[in-house]
Amino acid sequence: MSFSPELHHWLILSTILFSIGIYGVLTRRNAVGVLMSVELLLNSAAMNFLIFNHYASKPFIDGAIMALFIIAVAAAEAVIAMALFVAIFRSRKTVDVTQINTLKG
Amino acid sequence: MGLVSWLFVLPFATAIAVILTPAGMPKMVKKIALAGTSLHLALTAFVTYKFVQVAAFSGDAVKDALITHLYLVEKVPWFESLGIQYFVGLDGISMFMVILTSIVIFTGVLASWTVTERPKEFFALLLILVSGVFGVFVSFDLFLFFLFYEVAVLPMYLLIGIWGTGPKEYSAMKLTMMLMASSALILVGFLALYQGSGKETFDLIEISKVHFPIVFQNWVFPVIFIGFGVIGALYPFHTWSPDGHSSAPTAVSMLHAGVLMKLGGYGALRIGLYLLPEGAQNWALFFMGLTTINIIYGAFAAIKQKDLKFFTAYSSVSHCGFVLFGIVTLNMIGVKGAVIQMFSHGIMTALFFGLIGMVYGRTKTRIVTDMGGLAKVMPWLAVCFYIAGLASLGLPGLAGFIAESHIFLGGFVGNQWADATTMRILTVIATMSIVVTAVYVLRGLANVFQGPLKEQFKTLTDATLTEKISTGILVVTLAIVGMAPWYFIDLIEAAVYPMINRLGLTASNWMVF
Amino acid sequence: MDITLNPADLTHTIAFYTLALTSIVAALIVVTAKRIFRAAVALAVVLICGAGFYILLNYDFIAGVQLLVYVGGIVILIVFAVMLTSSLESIEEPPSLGRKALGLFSSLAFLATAVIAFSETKFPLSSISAEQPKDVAKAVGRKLLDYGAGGYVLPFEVISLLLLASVIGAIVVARNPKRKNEGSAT
Amino acid sequence: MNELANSFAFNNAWLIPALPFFSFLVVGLFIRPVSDKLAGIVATLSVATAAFLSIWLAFDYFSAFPAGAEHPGLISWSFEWLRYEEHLAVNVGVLVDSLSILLMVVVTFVSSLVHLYSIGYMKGEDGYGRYFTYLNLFTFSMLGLVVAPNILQTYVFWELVGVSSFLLIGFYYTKPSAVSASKKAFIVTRFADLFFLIGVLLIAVVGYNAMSMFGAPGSLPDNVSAFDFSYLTSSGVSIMMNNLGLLTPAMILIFIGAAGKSALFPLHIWLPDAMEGPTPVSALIHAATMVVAGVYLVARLFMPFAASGTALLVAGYVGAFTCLFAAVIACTQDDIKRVLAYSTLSQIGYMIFALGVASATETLGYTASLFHLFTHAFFKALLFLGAGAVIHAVHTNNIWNMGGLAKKMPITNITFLIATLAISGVWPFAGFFSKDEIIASAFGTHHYVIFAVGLLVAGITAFYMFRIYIVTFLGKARSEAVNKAHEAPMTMTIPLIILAALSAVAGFVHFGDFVSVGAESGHAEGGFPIWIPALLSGLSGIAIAWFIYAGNSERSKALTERLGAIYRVIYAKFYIDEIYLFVTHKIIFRFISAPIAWFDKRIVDGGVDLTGWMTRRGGAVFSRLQTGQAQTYTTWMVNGVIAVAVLIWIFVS
Repeated sequence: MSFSPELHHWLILSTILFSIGIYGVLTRRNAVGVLMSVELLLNSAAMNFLIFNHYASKPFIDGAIMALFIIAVAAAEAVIAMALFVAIFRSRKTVDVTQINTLKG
Repeated sequence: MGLVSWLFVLPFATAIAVILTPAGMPKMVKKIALAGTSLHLALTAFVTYKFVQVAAFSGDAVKDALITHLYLVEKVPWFESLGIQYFVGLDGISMFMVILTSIVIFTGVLASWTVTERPKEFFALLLILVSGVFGVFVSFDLFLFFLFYEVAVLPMYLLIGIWGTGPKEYSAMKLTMMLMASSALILVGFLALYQGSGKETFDLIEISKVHFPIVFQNWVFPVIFIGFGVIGALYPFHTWSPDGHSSAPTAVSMLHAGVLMKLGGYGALRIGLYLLPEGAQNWALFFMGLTTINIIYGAFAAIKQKDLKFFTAYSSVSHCGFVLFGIVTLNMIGVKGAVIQMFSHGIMTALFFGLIGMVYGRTKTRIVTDMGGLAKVMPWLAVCFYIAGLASLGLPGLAGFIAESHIFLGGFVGNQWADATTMRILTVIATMSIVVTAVYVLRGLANVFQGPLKEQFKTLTDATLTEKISTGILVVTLAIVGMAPWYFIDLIEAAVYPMINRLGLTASNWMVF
Repeated sequence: MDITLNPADLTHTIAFYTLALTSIVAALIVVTAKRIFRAAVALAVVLICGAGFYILLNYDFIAGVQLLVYVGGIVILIVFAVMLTSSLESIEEPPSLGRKALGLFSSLAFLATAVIAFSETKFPLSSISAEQPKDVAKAVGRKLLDYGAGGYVLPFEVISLLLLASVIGAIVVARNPKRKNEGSAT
Repeated sequence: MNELANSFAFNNAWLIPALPFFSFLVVGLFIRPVSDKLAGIVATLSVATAAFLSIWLAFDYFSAFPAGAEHPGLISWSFEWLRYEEHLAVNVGVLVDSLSILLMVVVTFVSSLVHLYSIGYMKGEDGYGRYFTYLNLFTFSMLGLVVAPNILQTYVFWELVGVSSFLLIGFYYTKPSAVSASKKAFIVTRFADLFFLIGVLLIAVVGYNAMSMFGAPGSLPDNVSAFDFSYLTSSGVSIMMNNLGLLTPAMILIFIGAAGKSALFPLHIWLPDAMEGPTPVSALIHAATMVVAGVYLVARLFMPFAASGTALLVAGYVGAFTCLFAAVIACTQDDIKRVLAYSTLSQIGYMIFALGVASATETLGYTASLFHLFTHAFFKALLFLGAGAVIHAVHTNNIWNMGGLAKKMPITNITFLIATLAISGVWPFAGFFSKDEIIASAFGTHHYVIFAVGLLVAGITAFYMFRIYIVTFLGKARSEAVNKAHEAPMTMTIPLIILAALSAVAGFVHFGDFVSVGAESGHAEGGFPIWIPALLSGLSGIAIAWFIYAGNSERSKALTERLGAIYRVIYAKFYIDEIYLFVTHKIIFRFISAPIAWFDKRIVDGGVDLTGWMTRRGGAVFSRLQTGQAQTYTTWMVNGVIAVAVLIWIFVS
């Protein structure tokens, strides 16, 4: 067994980060906190792409492109999310997600 | 596009034309719908002519056939990976049903000439519904069949919920829920057939070449039969029918009782009996008992009804029982009778509901005891009503007799898988309905049309021209089938042979395919 | 136990573990910090560590992008969001115990499932990393603008459209409705 | 090909039923809306032509097969109408044999006279054209029934007869009593038809099964159908069915059908009520046509009935009982048409028991029955038409509001008297010969109970007929209307005169030479002269009636008071109607129909509603999971994804 980082190490790392992100998404009360947790998720997903690209048996570059796309999408998402937070804050004076419960029948 | 596809494309195209009509032109909408359906009537006549030209009606090949022979087939691969194809065609039974539907929708459009609330949406939905019905009758791919089936069933919810009367939301919901539940059963059955055939195809003809294991047939047959039985008003799954029919607007009742309920019998025959002959053998007696209850129970329940529509709905329960009863006699005579009964009940009940709508439009009541002596002011409607009533009690010379005599004879002739004595006893019980039917039909009609004319009805008028045309067509159809049945029997006989011949096959015979 | 003592590898390994530990701790802070601003700072740390990882994986260009866009753009954006919706010092109410437990359960369940899943899976990869393109930035650029087979020009355009749409959308959503009439008047 | 190949009437025998049918269509659809008068004329002419054709046919037939020779059944025209299966086809056609000729002649003849009579009788009535349409339909149905070469055609027209009689009885559809009478007629006969249908199904299916196994019997053509009378009456078939034990049940079932149409006890209740129709209709239904359909059916299937024996005996006793029962009731009724209706029941009873006492070897009863059918058609039609003329004149049915009409209506009086004498069995009128033959046949076959009933009823018949004759035509006028009464118009009296002439002379026909089973003619020969007691019985009945009703009306009142409760029971027709009402309304409607309707609404439908309710309750419960918080949803989603992944992993690996 080797301590030098192999595929599995990398994957475990990204999975841990992803799990932490999940925890955050599920528990943060502040909407901005939720957004940050989502960024963690996206980050670890991008990392996974790069990891697989790195360890692929053939020279690929598609993983890197996907990571790029993820970063771009994350940026777009952050912009929209911020706009939404501002709009919600303006109308409800809070961004506490436990207070925002109109999503039910 | 082939001839058969036009059968359902035409109403659909008419529906689109209706939707695209500019708002505020209700007259235009009706004219388009009428033009579309009359065109369809002509198309059906042409297709029938073509069909009669190409189809073989006699000969040993027809008599010994084991696989339904289709004519005017169109077959195009669709989702090849799933074994789904666009597969439409005609055999005698579908031809017969197409004729029925074409007549009923034409008269239905005429009968809804007085619709004033959102006519555009009404006619569009009606036409979409009917294109689904045509699709079911011509499709020979299980997937396509189911697709069209859903298209036919779903608009009913809106049609009753929006244009209905009385507790319409309740009825619409109940009807839709029960039919959806039955669709689920049908879907389960179809998927089981798809899986069980091992051929990875929804092609009905291909599946029919497979001999399913007995155990498989024993559970799939009741699933299919009950699934289709719900829409065919099989006891005790019939209760959507009285509520639904009484709440629905006239044309919808006509179509629903006249055509949609036939999908049940048609499916039970085409899918249940044809694909699962051994399942049918094992379950025949059970379902025969159930349908006997249907027949008698519907008739007795009709006696007690005060509302004309409820009354007709229960009589439909009784008559649709005959359809299913005929199917499970598992012999040539009975199955032919079931098909004719589908047709005759379709026409008869469309006539009934059409007339009820017309009478209701005038008297503003459907309670029989509130009426009386109406024959004096509306003789045309009275005559048509009497003819419909007489057809429903199986008077010779009208279509009902041809069907019922076939079914009773079928029940008496019996088959080799069920106990003959039990079958005969059940048949005798079923025949008792002809008396009960006479009782309720005559009581109902006497209350409505005979007796002293009430003061408030003295100013009412007889049928208008459109109403005369629509009822006239239906009456003439009833009489033609009743007096010259041989054309129609020839039409369906060739299609029934394979269904019956397959019943006699032993497991080793299946190797021929 | 055979521990290779290749100096390059050793540096590599140490860097990996250091960064991993940092990023995990920082990520934990992101999700648990009561002060939302502190969380934002921790997020920046995680993302910077991420850039470090990319360098370790030989994707210098992506690491640069990560730093520029993520740390430089998104984190700033988030800080702005924090400031627009609450004061920097505001303290978040801790989540309820049940929610915490559920969240913990869910994340651990995911972790366990994922780890078991890929430890059971035999990836068709060589343990030794394959020959990478010499210049990642160049390769990425070519691939992105390549309209032949395997080219990404269409997604690239779509992404640009998405960014544009999100910018416009953000403006529309966040615009103060009270000013709406004035805006349309001019 | 056969002796009648060159006969126009034979080759075109299908016209006999078809003419009234065409006229029905033409009059009903085209003429009726235009002109009432023309409708009546066309309808009458069509039936008269049919009558002419059938008499021509009878003439040709009996020329080809003269008296005493064998009278074969020939099919003049047929085509395959409905084919259920091989050997189970319905070949609609026209069967010409002595029985069908007899009925064709009787039906068309009486019907055309009724048509003619109706032109006058119905004048000015609302629905004049409609009336003739119905009459045509009825005549067509009846003719289709009697010419049927197979039992399913018989059934088909049997039903049509039921419907057209329903329409005719309910002609005055705004009158509640007419409506309920028509309903009753239809439903009671339909109830009987149910048994007929089951009987037909039974014998047809047995025949079909036998023929699909062994092929058609050698004596018959290969394509013979199990419905064909030629098949059903062949002796081999009867033996086969008897061996299966199915002959007697099937024949009894068919007999119940016949009893329904012929209004035999206990299915007789519709017939007296059927008097609600216009009077000529009563003449048509009661005299010649609908009610003798049952007699015709038993006669048509005489061979299998005789082979069964038991079935025939049942028929005999039911007939005899009805004969007596109806005669007793007839003595007490006040409505002239009701008396005639009960007298019809009684006379039909004669015909049926005459058939019942006959057997394959002793066929006198068969001939006698049909002879009586023949004569009865004339004098009963005459009685009804005469009664119609009276009612037309005085506008009441109650005999106690009449009296002294002899002077006002001389033609009606004479013709009515002739008919009364004929039905009472007084020589030389027609009834004497036929009734004499019936009683002789019962005596000759040693059915002494039936014989005694026949003899007794002959007396009762004479009594009640003279009762109404005396009360109606003799004595003093008992109401204003009588004074204003005058003789009926020509169209009404001509039929009366024709019928009176026939009632007087029809008995002299050597009937047995023409209509009989096989070649031998049934004739009461030698032995004890039965006609003496029969005639005596009739004469004593007349004498009693004269004693009670002529002149002194106190005697009849005293008699009714003396009889007290018995009289009341008889007057109320033995409460049979009430029993039926009880059974239908109280038992069927209340204890079968209402509970089923309730069960359907509450239990079956309730089950569906319960499912819906449970779904909604379940939805309400589960909707609590829906908190509106995105995080909760996400939690479920994440865990769901994980669960799905785990499940896939478990099941796939």
